[in-house]
Amino acid sequence: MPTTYLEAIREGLWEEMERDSNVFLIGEDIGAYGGAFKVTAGFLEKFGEKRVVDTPISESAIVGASIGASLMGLRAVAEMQFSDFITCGFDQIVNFAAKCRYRWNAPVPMVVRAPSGGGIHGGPYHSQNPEMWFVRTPGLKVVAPATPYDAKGLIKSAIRDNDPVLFFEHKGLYRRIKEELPEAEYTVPIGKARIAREGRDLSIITYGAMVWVALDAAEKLAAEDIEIEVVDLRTLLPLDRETVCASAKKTAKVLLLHEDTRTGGMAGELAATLTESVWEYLDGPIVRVTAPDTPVPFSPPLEEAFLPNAEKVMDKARWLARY
Amino acid sequence: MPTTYLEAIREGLWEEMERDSNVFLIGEDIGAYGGAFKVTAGFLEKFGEKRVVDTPISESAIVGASIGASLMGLRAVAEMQFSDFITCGFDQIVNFAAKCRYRWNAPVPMVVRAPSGGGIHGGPYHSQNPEMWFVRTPGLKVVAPATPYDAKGLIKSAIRDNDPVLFFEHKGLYRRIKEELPEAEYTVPIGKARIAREGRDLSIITYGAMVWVALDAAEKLAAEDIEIEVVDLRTLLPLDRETVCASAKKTAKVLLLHEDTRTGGMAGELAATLTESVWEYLDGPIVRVTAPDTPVPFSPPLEEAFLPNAEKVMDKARWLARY
Amino acid sequence: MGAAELTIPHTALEGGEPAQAARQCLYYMSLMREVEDRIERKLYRQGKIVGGVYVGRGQEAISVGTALLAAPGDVLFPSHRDMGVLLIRGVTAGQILAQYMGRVGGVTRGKDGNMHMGDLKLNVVSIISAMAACVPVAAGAALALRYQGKNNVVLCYFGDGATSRGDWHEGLNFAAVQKLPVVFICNNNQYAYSTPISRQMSCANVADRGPAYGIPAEIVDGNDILAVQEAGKRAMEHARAGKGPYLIECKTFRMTGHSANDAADYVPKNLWDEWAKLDPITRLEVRMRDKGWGTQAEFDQLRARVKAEVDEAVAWAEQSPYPDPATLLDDVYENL
Amino acid sequence: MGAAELTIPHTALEGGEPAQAARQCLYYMSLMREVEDRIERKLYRQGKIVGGVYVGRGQEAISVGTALLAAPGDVLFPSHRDMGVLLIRGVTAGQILAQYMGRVGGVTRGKDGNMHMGDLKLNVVSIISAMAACVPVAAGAALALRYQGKNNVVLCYFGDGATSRGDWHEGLNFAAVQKLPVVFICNNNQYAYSTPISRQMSCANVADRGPAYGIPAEIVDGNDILAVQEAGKRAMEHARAGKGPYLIECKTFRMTGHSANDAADYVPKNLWDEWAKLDPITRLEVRMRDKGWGTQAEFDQLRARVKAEVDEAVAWAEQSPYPDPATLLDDVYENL
Ligand SMILES: Cc1ncc(C[n+]2csc(CCOP(=O)(O)OP(=O)(O)O)c2C)c(N)n1
Ligand SMILES: Cc1ncc(C[n+]2csc(CCOP(=O)(O)OP(=O)(O)O)c2C)c(N)n1
Ligand SMILES: [Mg+2]
Ligand SMILES: [Mg+2]
Repeated sequence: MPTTYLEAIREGLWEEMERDSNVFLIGEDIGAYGGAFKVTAGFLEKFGEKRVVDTPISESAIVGASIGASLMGLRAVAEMQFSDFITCGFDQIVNFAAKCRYRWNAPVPMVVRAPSGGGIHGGPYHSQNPEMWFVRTPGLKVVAPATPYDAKGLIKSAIRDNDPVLFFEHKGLYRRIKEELPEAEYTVPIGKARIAREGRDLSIITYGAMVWVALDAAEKLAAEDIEIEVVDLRTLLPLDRETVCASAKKTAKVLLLHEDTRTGGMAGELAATLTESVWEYLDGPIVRVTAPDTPVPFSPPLEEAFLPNAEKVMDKARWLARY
Repeated sequence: MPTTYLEAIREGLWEEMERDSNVFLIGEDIGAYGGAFKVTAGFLEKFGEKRVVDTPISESAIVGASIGASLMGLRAVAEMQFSDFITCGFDQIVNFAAKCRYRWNAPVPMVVRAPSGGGIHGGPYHSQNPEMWFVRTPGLKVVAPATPYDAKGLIKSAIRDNDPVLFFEHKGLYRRIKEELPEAEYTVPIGKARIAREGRDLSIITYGAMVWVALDAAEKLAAEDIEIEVVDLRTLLPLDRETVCASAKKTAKVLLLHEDTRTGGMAGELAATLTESVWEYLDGPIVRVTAPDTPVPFSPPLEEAFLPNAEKVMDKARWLARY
Repeated sequence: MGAAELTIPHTALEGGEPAQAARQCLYYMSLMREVEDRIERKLYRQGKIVGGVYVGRGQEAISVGTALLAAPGDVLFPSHRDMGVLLIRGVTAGQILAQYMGRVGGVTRGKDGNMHMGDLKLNVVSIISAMAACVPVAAGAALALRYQGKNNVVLCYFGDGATSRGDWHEGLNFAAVQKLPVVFICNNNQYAYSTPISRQMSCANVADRGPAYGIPAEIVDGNDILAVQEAGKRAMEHARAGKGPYLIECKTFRMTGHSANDAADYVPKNLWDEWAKLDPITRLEVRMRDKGWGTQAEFDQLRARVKAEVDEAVAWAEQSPYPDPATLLDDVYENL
Repeated sequence: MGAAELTIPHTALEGGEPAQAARQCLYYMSLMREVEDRIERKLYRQGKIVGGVYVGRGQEAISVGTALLAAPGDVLFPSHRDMGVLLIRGVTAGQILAQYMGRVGGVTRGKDGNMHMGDLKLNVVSIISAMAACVPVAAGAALALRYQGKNNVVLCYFGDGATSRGDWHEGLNFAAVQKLPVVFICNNNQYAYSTPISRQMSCANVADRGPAYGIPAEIVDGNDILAVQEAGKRAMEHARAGKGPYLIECKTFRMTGHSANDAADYVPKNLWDEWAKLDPITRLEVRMRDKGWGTQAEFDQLRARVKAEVDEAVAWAEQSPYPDPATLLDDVYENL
């Protein structure tokens, strides 16, 4: 039976909880209620209150307590109810967790799970893509899976990682994307991108929900004889510059795509990486398709205009392919 | 008599307080003590407790109260004692202040002053450059002056601006940089970069304290017949893409320089802007000189190795000029 | 008839006859109930509502009772179960419904999430989702009122769960140190989402936190609108007199799931029945009958009138267009 | 003699003779005083210290009195005026001085700011600069101790000013709800930087905030180390018994500016004199003399010994090299 993206995360969490008694969950309404999105439904019954810690509405305490417990040898997996509230625990993440190892050699093996992304008419506070607040913070790892396979494999790796990992799960994918997962246990390494589709004419480099938009656009453009390669970053920090550059070298044209807003987005880091590393191989400008620089609007026609989609990608891709 | 960078900010604040009775200051130890860096020394005596509000250690309340007061028609100028603590008021800035106008047409004309930057052996928590947490947040303006002239002119513009402005003042420049300022009143517009030095061979695009590093490197390279143009961004958001692109078109080679760490830094946004806008005019890869991806270390030899300097810039600039 | 005419203009309670005041309370509580019922039980199920739905069923006495006491220059910070505040300040039912349907006729022109509504002209500030973020902002608004020499106060609303947040602490502390004119109004409905109060705090009452800020705090029956108003008057007098902030804890119960798609199985069954008996609207009607301030026939009439108003408001909202996608980029900044 | 031998190994107070315990208190308070004096008044002025200098002069009884009560498995979170904690846990004066000089022999190999020191092997967690950020982290450490079935407690230190921060509130609340074994130890030295307590909070005591979390809170004379220890024992017993957190407010005074370059003109002159009379070291000596636990000659001898130890520690620190710039990129991640 195919497994949803949400179910995949759930399975990954479950397996790691079974495997390692130091792993515990902490967050708001994650126990009896099973979490706002029901990712942890059934965990309290199985693992008990000791390992499934319901908290008051206190994102800073959730992250802070995760740090403290992880310093002492546990592995905390904290849930932000929506990634939009991660800003309430921001100092703990970027100043405490991110810097402990560098400052005094103290590992903080914790994970912050944060349901993010738009397309669900959540408005400005239930739709954000906060990854860039963290990609610019050395000491953190940032993961953003696009598929159930990766979601499961990466949450498992994140839990086993000895550094703090931010795990952005896209709400829009939770129940929309399904696939058959291997029976046998597996993990997906943090820091390795994946070629989601091979192509020769142009590379789209993207991550998260936009991988599906890219694949959709690629499919449609194949009919126009434009063969697009889609690189799914999977991990944003540390960035797999090798795979990104290899794809750019191969196709010589790059379109950067993200759901996050434009200025200061991931596309910038990718553009800088490409121009400093594979400049000589490029046959056209690096272009971006992103959300515009606004908060995420609420009303469906506005949000639709806000989000990148296959049409917007195809327009830019056609232009670039012809360049 | 030449005016220091710090004194210039002070003068700007003072003039705006005199000009507009809606302007008030709020922050920790800014009253009787005059602020950790003495920027507001004498303000309490002149303007009284009503307009110089000392607070408890509560960055979130400082920003939040500034928002509330500014919604009601005042113009709050909040001081973070060190920009490193801005993370404690993060949600208020990026979610409340930044989005009010877009969401419900409510202007938040406030300024957050934040002494930032390294080179003073402050260690990981008194040396950070937090600008990129904000440059990626639509609705905010981000200013980072390099000279006393700009510091004064921009703080005045920031106070008059009807949107929330983050004003990053570089601690390392406070008492190090002096210049004669005009007698007459002036402002410097937000959103306009400045050519700090004209050149034909290569553009260095930078801001803040690194402007001085760039100028130093340019001076030295002039002796080697490499004529460098230095663009001082002054405002990071909204970015003056026009001036940046014009300089790149003119010199055809670009070196991006910032004191902030590399990944996810301002150089990324600039690289993306340049490749998508002036690709056809570039005669070489866009290169970056930045701090490496670590927290800011404390001990002098480590911090020295961490910070960009003229030598590092000259190495890269020579290479690029010859490319 | 346009939506703007659908609601009674705001009249200060002070000075009015008690009967008249009670009728006003009943009207606004009934209107809030009817609008929210329509949203949660009809329009949401019909797929006409955009986004999640959070209502204040059973808690109407709190926002209605206190907001009716406010002067036009007082500044109100409603939270997500305080629709009464909006109605009383003059936001129409039609505008609210349009907001919930993502239409341009909504208070925020389709930009902001459905229960996020504010209008500076009405002195109502829109919340952000982060619980308690409005608390320091409310303190700042109060600072401005005093700065401007106005004799006005701020009413800041939040739930029990919000009191766990750092912003709540920083905001109350700052307001207390500065002796700002803010009345903090907590609806303690015993739950934050699925989390019962015992897992949110280990003091018995939110009011027990008042002494931590050296401010007066009182507990009131949040389902008794007249009691809420008595407390509200004391609090607002205190604040208006320059004596600093005041905390009112209104004990109540959320007669619904956290949101429209929460069955709230975690709530012990008996609580629903117990609290149903304490419904603030029914209780006010009983009281009014007892005091001779109204008859059942009048109440029925009011209900019918409210229903008709909301019917019209729904129709108005439904004819309001969706926002033009061309407005997507507007209003990020003043001039850009 | 290596720096590691410079300090007495930690002996639990419990079970020791009171005289012996008092001598231990005196030793560590004197050592802390001497190291900090040397830093602030000599090395800083000689330009040998890197960064700003914040000392705990006059407050030594708090960190020393409580840390001496801790078992090796207890986890300590010192703040920026709690050097006694580090010394007692076995960080040497030499390491501390090397840290302040930015040398590789410092606890953090030159990476972290001078008073930021932690060592997981010693169960001491390094603070970050943001006041009170350690409070929820301490709660998390206590959660882990209970999770692991250890009968240990956490001691979490902070100043009066830190209690204004949101993190303080969230951390105490979470610890209280979870009934975690944390002892919260506040040094109320009446000032946060230049800000007097009256501008930080409008309750009279930090301890008045205990009831907001339903936890016991007591006020103690923070300049009387024996009183601090009595309170500390009560608190740690409470926490160790699984009864949840406990808050101790130690009233004291910062006998120095906020930092070495703060003349502290904002402090009323009379306070210096008043509090000088309450110096915790002198008071302990008087008490010891009264009880026959020590003589002036012994105290003089101790002082000389401490001075010699610190002389040696300074020498050790000064010969420690600066870190190799090649280590700049190390330890951002485990394997990168
Ligand atoms: C900072 C933050 N964290 C999490 C949430 C998600 N959330 C929305 S409402 C809610 C419960 C609020 O409880 P309470 O304050 O008691 O208000 P009530 O809904 O009971 O009126 C939660 C957890 C949020 N809005 N803000
Ligand atoms: C969040 C935050 N804001 C500001 C500062 C700057 N700062 C350093 S120490 C201090 C005063 C601390 O006062 P208190 O907690 O009473 O400790 P004390 O120094 O008196 O021991 C301030 C404001 C900080 N470290 N952290
Ligand atoms: Mg509640
Ligand atoms: Mg203090």
